[in-house]
Amino acid sequence: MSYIEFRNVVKRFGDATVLDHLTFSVRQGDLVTLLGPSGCGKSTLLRCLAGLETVTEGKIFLDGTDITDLPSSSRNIGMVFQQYSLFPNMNVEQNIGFGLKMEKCPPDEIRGRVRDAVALVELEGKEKAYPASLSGGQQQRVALARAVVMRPKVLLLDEPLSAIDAKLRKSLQQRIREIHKELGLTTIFVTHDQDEAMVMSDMIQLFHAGRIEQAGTPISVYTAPVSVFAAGFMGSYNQIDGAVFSRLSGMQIPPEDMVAIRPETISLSREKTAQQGCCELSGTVLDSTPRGNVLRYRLQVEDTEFRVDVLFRSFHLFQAGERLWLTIPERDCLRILKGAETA
Amino acid sequence: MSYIEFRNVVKRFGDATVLDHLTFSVRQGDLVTLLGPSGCGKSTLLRCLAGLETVTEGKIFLDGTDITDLPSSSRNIGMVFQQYSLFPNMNVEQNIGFGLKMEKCPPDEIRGRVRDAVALVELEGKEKAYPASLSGGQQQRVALARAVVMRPKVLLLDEPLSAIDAKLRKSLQQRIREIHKELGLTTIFVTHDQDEAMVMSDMIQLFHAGRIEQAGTPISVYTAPVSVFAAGFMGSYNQIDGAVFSRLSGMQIPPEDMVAIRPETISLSREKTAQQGCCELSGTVLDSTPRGNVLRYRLQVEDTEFRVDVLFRSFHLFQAGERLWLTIPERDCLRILKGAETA
Amino acid sequence: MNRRSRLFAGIFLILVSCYLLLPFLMTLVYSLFSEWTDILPHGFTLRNYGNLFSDPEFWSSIARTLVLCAVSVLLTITVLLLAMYVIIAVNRNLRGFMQIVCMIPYALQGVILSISIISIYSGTGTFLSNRLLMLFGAYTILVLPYIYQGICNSLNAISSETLLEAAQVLGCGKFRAYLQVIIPNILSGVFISALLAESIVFGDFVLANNIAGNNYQNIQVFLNRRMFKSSGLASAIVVVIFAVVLLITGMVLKLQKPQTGRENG
Amino acid sequence: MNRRSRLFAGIFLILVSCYLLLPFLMTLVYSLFSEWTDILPHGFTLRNYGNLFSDPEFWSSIARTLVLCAVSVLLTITVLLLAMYVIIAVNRNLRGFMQIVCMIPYALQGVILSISIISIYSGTGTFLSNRLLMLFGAYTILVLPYIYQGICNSLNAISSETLLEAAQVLGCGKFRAYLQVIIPNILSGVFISALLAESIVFGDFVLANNIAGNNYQNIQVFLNRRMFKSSGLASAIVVVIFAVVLLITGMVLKLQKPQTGRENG
Repeated sequence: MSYIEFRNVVKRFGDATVLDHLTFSVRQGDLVTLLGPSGCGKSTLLRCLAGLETVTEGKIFLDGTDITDLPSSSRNIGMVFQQYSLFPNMNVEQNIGFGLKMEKCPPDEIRGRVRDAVALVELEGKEKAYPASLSGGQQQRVALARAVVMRPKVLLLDEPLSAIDAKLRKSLQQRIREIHKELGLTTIFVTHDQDEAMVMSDMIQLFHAGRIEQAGTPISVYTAPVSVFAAGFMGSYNQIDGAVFSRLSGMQIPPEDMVAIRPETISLSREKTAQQGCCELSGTVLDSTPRGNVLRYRLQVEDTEFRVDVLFRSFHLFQAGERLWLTIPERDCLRILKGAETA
Repeated sequence: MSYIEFRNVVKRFGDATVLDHLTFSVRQGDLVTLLGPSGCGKSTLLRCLAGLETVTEGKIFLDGTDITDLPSSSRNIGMVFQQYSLFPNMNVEQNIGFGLKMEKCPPDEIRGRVRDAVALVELEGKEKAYPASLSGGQQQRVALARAVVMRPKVLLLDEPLSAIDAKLRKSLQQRIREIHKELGLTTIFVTHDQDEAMVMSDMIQLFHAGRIEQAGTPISVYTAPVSVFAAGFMGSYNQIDGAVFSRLSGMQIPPEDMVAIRPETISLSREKTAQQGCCELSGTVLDSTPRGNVLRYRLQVEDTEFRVDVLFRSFHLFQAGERLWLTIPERDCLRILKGAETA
Repeated sequence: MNRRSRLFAGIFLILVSCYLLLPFLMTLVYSLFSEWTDILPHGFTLRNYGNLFSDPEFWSSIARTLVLCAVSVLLTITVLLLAMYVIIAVNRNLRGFMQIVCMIPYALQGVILSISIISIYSGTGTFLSNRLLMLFGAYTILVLPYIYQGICNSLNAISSETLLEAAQVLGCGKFRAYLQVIIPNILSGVFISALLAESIVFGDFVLANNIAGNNYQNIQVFLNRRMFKSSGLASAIVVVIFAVVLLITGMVLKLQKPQTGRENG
Repeated sequence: MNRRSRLFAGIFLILVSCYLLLPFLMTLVYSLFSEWTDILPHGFTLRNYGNLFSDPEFWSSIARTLVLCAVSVLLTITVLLLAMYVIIAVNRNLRGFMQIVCMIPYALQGVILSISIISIYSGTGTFLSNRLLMLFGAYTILVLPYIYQGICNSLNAISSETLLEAAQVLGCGKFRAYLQVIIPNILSGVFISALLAESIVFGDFVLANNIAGNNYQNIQVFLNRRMFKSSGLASAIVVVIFAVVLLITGMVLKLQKPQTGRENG
């Protein structure tokens, strides 16, 4: 049974339709990512769920209750904003305890739960510090603690890491994931960064222009995109016209299809391997660039350029100009309808 | 012969020493990246070279001339700033032509060179647009054109891409690299993002606390870090105490050393492979996370946790709890002095 | 509940605006009717406006006020733009000092300023003892903090220091860069603060009366003299002044709008 | 060249500050010396200050001014904080309307405001025709735009709308969140604008003279009456007022400093 449910939700700002008859649901305990380019409506959806925007049409259910018209303060939802939004006049402890005080918790219980929350985000020793004296990453951890200390029915994270440095971002992604597992909180995470979505999520909802383009586990969305948009957004797929690929590989692809091949599914070798279920193409190395722990080669195969990713190991180093064989498993040559971008 | 040379440069702001007796040089035509965490002095170095800050001690040479005391406007240097810094009251054409007008170029020549620069950054059709109507990426391309149109002796890029979205950033990295190759301009690029430095550079100068920690090609800095700081900053090296690693692997490592192993050099398999020159450890899969086109496994080997990266291919998928063999080539077990962080 | 609080909001704001606008509306009524003894006024007339517009003294006092506005505001803008160049391009540490200097006129208002100025310069017998010159000088001081604030805000909004650096790297000298790059970009902001300053000068009575008095009668001095003769005529003058200043203020608001939009975008 | 332009900068700023400070310095000298016929003044005396401080009317006029300041500024702050709640929490579209309303007092300065108020309320014979009440009302209008600007800037500086949303999600009602989260965070900013407004009220002569006159003599009215009797005494009053207002302004500047620092950090 679904824990959170959007039924046919429409949101318009003036003439602009930001959410277009959206229906989707979230299971209890999942960490779901809303992924999409900026302006696709993913943050608006989150704000509708939090009660910070009213929906134009449709219904929102949480744990079996219709919350469409409930005020924000009665929804029992935790939220972390992009800009931290800590209360500047309160120290870490007071910020985290604010919601409990609103609930009229007894002071002893507040003290205990705040202590646990501080420990959860590893900020022991900073209890008396004010937000202005904390780094961005620390502030965001306080905001996280302030949200989870309320034991909300659902935790909403609205691009919480986009203002934070690359190195620190990775460790906070890890921490959020661990906290999610530890507390079992149903969590909705909004981001425009596909790598982040891959690392964090149980389920990805890929947004495009106010609608959901594709939904599924990170691996299924990544390995089986349903449209040209999804293939372009989720990875750096080689997208090749069906007719061209038929000519290069000898496989039979209808010309109205595109073929999408992930760069890391292609193997490179100096000799032909003649593997079962694979097609082999001959190409010339144009150049290589190190990307993290992967080397990306660009190869010219007749009139078409291929990108191939291999692990950064010494026996994988090829020179520009070398003639190599590209081995592509046939099951990794995905077929996508050309017109699918407008879906 | 070196084209740009810093000799014993010191820069102090009040009591704080930001550049600490720095000596280094750049060859003509190279794209050199100054890489380091924020506050390490890399931007200050760039600003000293541009003449926007005066150095406290030392000399700076460009193309054989001492430019230490030259004003900014006479150094013949192109610069792109993090915040675009286009002139808001001028359109794209006027922005790009501004420097040429200052040089009193004839109008015909200005028109031609501006047209070429617009084409170089692929902004045809936007010549009459004003900065406020352009996206961040487009503004930064205008800033780039405005700098290269002057045919400067050296092009300085001060974190030009850090305010730009992840997707767009990658394509601009590519474009800057191509323009550098096309024009052969000596270029100095400042960034705090190690992946960006790997993609862009001919040479990396790794900064740490006002000094250069390590210099070399991206591949040499990445594969052979000289210190714990460099290993931590350049990749997600597994860093293991020498004594512990000796016990696990049977190799003889002095206990005052650390062993650093890149996660992508380790191979995983269900059967023991008994490869030459490798050590093999047995471990249990804890979990896996997709990171871009790589799957990162965490494995428990006795009391030590290892991170292992493998390409995202279907035959590489292992389950949590599986018992696997880790094969590590001995030449990829780097030894680093423990005390080296303070170097 | 949302609807109730919106209703409350509307009523509250209407009350506040009534409180602010009532004096003016009543003055308007006074100026247009000859009698108001009952609950409703009667005897609609434009006589007061006829008298006013046919009075040559009215027109000359308006002209004098406009000259005062223009000269003092332009002078202040020129001096401050030069001073800000010094601060941005030569020595940023002077900004604090400049801010203190430009706040002083807040403390030097009305009576104090006029007394001080008269007591120093009137006895000197030099060209400085010219009352008109004194008045221009006094207004220059009066508008200083408003224009300073406007210029400062505009400079911050365009991150002027980076622009100046960008221009320098492109081979442009500092002062030239200030003239050709910075000033064109802050002109609209400076214009807005100038308009605000004009409305301050337009509304001044104390300085004009104490320093120049009959020698150079501005519109407020003219008003003050007329108000004892005919309350209807005085009301008409108030309506005219109010309309002019409201026009200026309206222009300020209209000009500010796109600026705010750009910040958001 | 750098050294020369720094020298030029220094000289330029010194000239500007002389221009601004000279009137005050001369007044100080006037108040401290009995004669100034030669180039240098002579006959140092504190008699003017002695006379001033022993005059009970001086002290009561100071007290009246302080009461006027406090009441009008507090009233305005209260009304505006309520109005801003309506704008932030209930209907953001009203902000433009509010801004226009709060700019109106720029157009309603001095003579106009006093004439309008007197002409409406003085004849009504109700409690509104009380001159003192009118004066408080007039000052409330006078300080409105300054305090509005201060509150607005403070609200923007803390991104109040997000804070309000954060508090709501944590189970806090809107109005309660405004009182407990927003207001404590803007208090220092509001305090600064209040001080500025105080210095405006302190410097006013026209309203106090036209509306209340002898009934409720504030410090500026007191000064204006004394200046015709003894120029030395008048100078002493100017120095005292100036010192008080400078003190207020100094406090404003001191309070503003840490705020700026936080923005950069």
